[in-house]
Amino acid sequence: MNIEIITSDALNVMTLLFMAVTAIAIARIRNLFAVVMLSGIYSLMGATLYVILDAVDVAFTEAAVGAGASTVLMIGTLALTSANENATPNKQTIKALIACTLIGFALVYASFDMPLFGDPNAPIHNHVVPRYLNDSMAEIGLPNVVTSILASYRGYDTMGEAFVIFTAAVGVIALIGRGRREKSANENMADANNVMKRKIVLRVVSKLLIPFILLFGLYVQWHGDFGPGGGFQAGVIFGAAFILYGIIYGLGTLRKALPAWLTRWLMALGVLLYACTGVVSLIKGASFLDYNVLASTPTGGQHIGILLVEFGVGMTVFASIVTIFCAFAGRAAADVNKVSAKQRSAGHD
Amino acid sequence: MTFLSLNMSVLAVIVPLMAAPICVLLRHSGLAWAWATAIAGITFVLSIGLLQHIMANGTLVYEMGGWDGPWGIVYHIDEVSALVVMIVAAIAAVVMPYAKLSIEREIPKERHYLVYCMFLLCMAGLIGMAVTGDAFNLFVFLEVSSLSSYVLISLGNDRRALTASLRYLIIGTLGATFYVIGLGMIYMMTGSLNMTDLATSLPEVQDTQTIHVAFAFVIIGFGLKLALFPLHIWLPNAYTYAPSAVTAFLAATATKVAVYAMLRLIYTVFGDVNPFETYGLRGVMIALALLGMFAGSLLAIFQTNVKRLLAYSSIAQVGYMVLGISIGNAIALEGGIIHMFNHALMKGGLFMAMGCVFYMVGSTDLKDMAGMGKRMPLTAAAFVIGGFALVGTPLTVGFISKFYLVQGALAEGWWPIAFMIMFASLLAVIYVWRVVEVMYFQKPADGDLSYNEAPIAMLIPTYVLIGAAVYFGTDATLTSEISLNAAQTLLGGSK
Amino acid sequence: MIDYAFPGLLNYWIVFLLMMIGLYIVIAHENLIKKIVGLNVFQVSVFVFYISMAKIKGGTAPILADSIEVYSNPLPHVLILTAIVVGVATTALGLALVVRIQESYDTIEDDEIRDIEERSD
Amino acid sequence: MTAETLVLLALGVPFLGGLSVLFSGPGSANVRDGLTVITSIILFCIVWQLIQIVDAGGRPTVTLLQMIPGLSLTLSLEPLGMIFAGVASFLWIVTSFYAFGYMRGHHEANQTRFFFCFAIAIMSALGIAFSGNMLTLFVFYEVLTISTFPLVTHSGTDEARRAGRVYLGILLGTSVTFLLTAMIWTYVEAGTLDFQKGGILEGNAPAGVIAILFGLYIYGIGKAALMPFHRWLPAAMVAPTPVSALLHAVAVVKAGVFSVVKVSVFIFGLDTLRDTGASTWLAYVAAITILLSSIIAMRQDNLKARLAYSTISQLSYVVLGAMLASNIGAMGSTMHIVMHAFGKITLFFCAGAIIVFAHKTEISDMHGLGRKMPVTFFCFFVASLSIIGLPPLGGVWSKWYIALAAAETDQIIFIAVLMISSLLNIAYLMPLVLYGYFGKEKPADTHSHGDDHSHHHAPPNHSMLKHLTFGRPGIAEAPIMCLAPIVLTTIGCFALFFYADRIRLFLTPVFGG
Repeated sequence: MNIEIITSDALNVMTLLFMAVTAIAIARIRNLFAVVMLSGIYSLMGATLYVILDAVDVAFTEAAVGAGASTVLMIGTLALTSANENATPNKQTIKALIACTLIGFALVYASFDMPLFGDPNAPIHNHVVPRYLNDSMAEIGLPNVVTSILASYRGYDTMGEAFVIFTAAVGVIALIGRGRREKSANENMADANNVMKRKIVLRVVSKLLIPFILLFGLYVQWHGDFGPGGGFQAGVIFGAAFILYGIIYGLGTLRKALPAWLTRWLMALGVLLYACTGVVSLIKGASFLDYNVLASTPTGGQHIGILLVEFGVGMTVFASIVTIFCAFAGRAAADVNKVSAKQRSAGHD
Repeated sequence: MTFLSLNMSVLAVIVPLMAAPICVLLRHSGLAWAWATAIAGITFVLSIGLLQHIMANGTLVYEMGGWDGPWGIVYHIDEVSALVVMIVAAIAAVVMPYAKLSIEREIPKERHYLVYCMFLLCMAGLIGMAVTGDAFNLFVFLEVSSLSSYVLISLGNDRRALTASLRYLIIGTLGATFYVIGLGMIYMMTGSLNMTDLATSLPEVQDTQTIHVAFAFVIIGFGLKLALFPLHIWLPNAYTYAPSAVTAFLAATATKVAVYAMLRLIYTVFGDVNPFETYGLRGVMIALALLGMFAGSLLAIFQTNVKRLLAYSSIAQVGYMVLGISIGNAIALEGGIIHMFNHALMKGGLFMAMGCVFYMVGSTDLKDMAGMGKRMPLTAAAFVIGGFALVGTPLTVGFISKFYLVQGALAEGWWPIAFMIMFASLLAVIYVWRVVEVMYFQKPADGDLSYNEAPIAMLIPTYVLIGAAVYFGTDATLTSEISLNAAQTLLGGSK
Repeated sequence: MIDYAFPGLLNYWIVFLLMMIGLYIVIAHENLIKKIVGLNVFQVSVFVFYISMAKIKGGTAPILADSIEVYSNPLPHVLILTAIVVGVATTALGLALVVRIQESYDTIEDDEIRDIEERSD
Repeated sequence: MTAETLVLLALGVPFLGGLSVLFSGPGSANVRDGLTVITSIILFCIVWQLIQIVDAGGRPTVTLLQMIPGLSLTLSLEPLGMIFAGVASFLWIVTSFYAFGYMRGHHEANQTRFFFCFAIAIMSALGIAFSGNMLTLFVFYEVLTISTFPLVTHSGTDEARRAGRVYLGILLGTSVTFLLTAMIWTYVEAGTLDFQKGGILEGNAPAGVIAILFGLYIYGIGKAALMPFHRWLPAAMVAPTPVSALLHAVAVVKAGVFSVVKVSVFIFGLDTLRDTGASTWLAYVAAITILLSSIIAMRQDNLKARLAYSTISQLSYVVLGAMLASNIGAMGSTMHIVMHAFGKITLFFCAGAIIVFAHKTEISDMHGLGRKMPVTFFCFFVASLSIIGLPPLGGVWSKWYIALAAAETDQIIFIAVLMISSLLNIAYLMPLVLYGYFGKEKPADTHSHGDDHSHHHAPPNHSMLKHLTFGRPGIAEAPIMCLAPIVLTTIGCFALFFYADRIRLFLTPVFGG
């Protein structure tokens, strides 16, 4: 028995229990701000758990997305809606409880034939995967197996994923972006600016921080082949830097640095870059996304291919995150404007 | 030429997929439309080529990135996949020309390019689902198509489109997550995600509790997606309040692809397990299918909005498809598969006819249909023909489907089921007739019977589908050959 | 030899509990934001399920190095990376819809919305 | 011109005629009516040619389209179908003339739609007559149902719409649930749907399945109006009288019973039916229908309703003949299709003339009317005799053959049914004639439905529509356009008495000597 293993197992179960407590709290609390924060914490605990379970890349992503981006979006939504939830009728609660209990029991029933946790003899460790672990160094030439699988063995899935986030961004534009383009949005952001202007510390610290965040993003982007990280995480981090900028200096300022047309182009070009890499393989007579033909040696080709597609993912994710944020923020600005206009007119009366 | 024939399968997915971001860059409404239409046309041609290729050469395996399965992602395309790809591409190619006017009327101009982008993504997602041979990749493309269809539905100009879309989003995501849970368990027990690989390794573990539950999760997941009764609650509102062109496209394709996915899971992934016998699935599925057929038709009878009426009818028609899948012999399966194609034609045509009405009248309420026989004779005639097809009148595609389904049921000696199929189509007579009666034998409230037909640019696509619904009903040699081949492939080459 | 009896199946059971809490929030609560949060909880739990099965006792993160012999399974990690992105995409879209619903109905409680819709029929 | 071309023409002519009526425009009533008459005459000439060909032993076959291998729309001529086709196409000419007089006299709206649907209905009747397999029969059967729906609901009133729903509900309902199932089932068992002499099911299906299938077929053919699916026929009487006359006394109902005979003979084969006994219980159902509907007919005061129930009863004669599962019985059935057609169309023509030109629909109002409309009432009398089955009128032969078949198959009870039914026929048909000639006019009715009133309705400058008075006071006979067809069909009833044997010879290839 290895003491490290025991600690990690104990930690693992503890974290899961904490998550359970958090989840119950989410279910019970009716203040939506608290719920959203708890949901962020829930994600963050998930990320911790992933680290314990050796999934560093996933942990990275979950932290950036679940705890970061999702929470920001939810708070943005709360700002536009209401902060409290109505009580739920009892009848429905009972029905839901019964349904969930039944499904839960089905799952527990299913678990009795599952391989035990951590068992190296489980089928998933012995079929398919050994090749990745044993041959990916020779076939792809990267130490991070997750990146190898993500970008090459299952690169097609990742392309699909990039298109999913692209779809979401375009969808958000269609739903709440420039629905009503008011010039006053900028002017209103200036109002928000004023609020923030007073918080000098925030402004200074963020100005100092943002370059480092960007740098870190770049590092994650280019280092993803060797350590944890890659296009997706880099995109989110890069996006986070700009979102921070936007929060503190106002949407207008952010849009000056990153105009809407630019994010739109980046978003589209990112996925196109990904797909075009595949098309180049096609033209060179290989299968779609077969990077071997991109350079004189297969591993060289893989390297170029992975760099290109990771860059494409990064671009799309970054631009999509910023686009989505701006859509929500723009809506909020318009909303605040409407309310203040109402108040103004009420005051005049 | 070899380039094309080698890569037709992947091109059918990435052409519309790559066209979508370009569509966003175009921004101009007319340009985006022209672009999307051209792409839909190209994809349609590709899909025809693909279908011919598969019919001539049998199942096609395409290795993504040059990695062979089960390590990489592969396409696994047999006759059913190729047929479904063709359905999606064909419907898209017909709906696109139609969409221009319809969308101009229903959606603000600055959003048009986004709509076409979403159309392309949805189409690519659906085709991607149909060609893939990887169970997880299926989920990814399912999400591409789902997310884009949520957006498309939400763009309807009634505010209820928003709630319909959100409810669909929640249920759709639950369905997809159920699928992922089930797939996780399957993966856990076999270590593979490749469908053909799973087919060989699943029989070893078929009797474990894990696989039992996994199978249930997977089926429920897609049951939600294909609106299998009683998991259909999202569908009526989504179809009713979505923009007309969107409804026509989704009603004709989305549920079909979900049915296809279920078919693939049951017959390919679990093919050697034979879940119908092993898990006693047949009884459950047949019961649900019949319930869906009757409940859908009965509910359709009481609707006052024709789009919603057609939506409920879709639930019933999905019941027919599921019935064909679950009876389990080659003829019934052939009936189920051919009905996927046939129903796409007729439901697409019917919803397009309703789109024409909406374009001219601004409503699809039954009461606003009065006098349509005189005011919009061509549109009304299209609806009548489509309605006949829905009922299953001979010389329309509906008859061919029912012919095979009933034959399949009788071949098993299940004549009560054969009767129920007929009774259900009798219910279809009632709900179709309600509309026909109002259109032809009722005078509108304002008494206005002046000729006020929809624009020709919308009528032609409508009639292309309606015409196809008649053509393939009078000469079903081709479609029945394809679906018979498909059924035999799915059943493992034997009858 | 390493002992697999702990956590054994316990890990999965807690994960299932998490899933069901998420599902419960989605079904039982009328508030649309709460529903989306529930969806998130549900999905994150599923992610944990996948990552749990990838773990090998005594293994390390699947970044190849000479000194290490046992790696945890990288494939579920890849799948979940994709799933996380899908999750956030769905969340973003759902929230955008919630914003629009608030604007058109002036509420985000599903039961109230249903009432409004029934009244307008 | 080859026989195959003629077959196609026989379907094409009414279709094109219908289309030309549709596009001739609403303004030119004379052109429209002219087109209808010309179409009907051309059609009859074609059918007559085809009858000659078939009589000479020709069996022209045309495949219209092939849906899937083994499933096609095929026309294939044989004597049984030609009898039906001949009757339908001949009576169409007569009815066309009658319809002008009636429709104009009645100021009906939407006459263009009326004549178009009429033409399509005739086309589908011919399609049924010519059908070479069950699918073709089914298709034309449904077209007939749907094309007659606008005729039934012609007046557009709520009553008409309700009747239309009953009509469509029963006819479509039975055909979709029973007939279609039976058809597909047959396909599963026999692997084909082609009509063949001696049937296609023999040896292909167990006796139990044959019995169920046969029941499905007979009840699936709702147009045969076998109880309890007979209600559509009285409901359809809201239609204008020419529709009732041609369609609901001839084309539609005869299509039904013709299909029954055709299915019995060519799908099952009379021998198979006899051996399995699948048809016996249906013979009893037919017998009950004969008696019950006759009794109901006696209780109807509305003339058209009474005739409708009479039709139901007479249709069951045809069904009964087929259910006896002998060649003579089936021969009698086929002959009854002809005999009843001439008799009943005459009765309906008379009823229409009374409705339009004397404004009377209830029998109790018709006292003394025979003195005013002597020709009409005389024709009514003769046609009634034919229906009752008295010599020297055609109706006697068919009943004779059916009775013979009952005797041959040792089912004497059906002879009794036939005799009782003849008595009932007398009881419900003769009173009208008696009241008409000998009854006293009710004064109140004369006042409200007097001559002035009807003159007021008749367009003054249509000499065709003027009452015929024969130069004698007190007579206000229907105009020549209506009266001529009535007289013609009455003569037909006579003539058929003498030509029955010719029909028997014509049918010999199907039923043997």
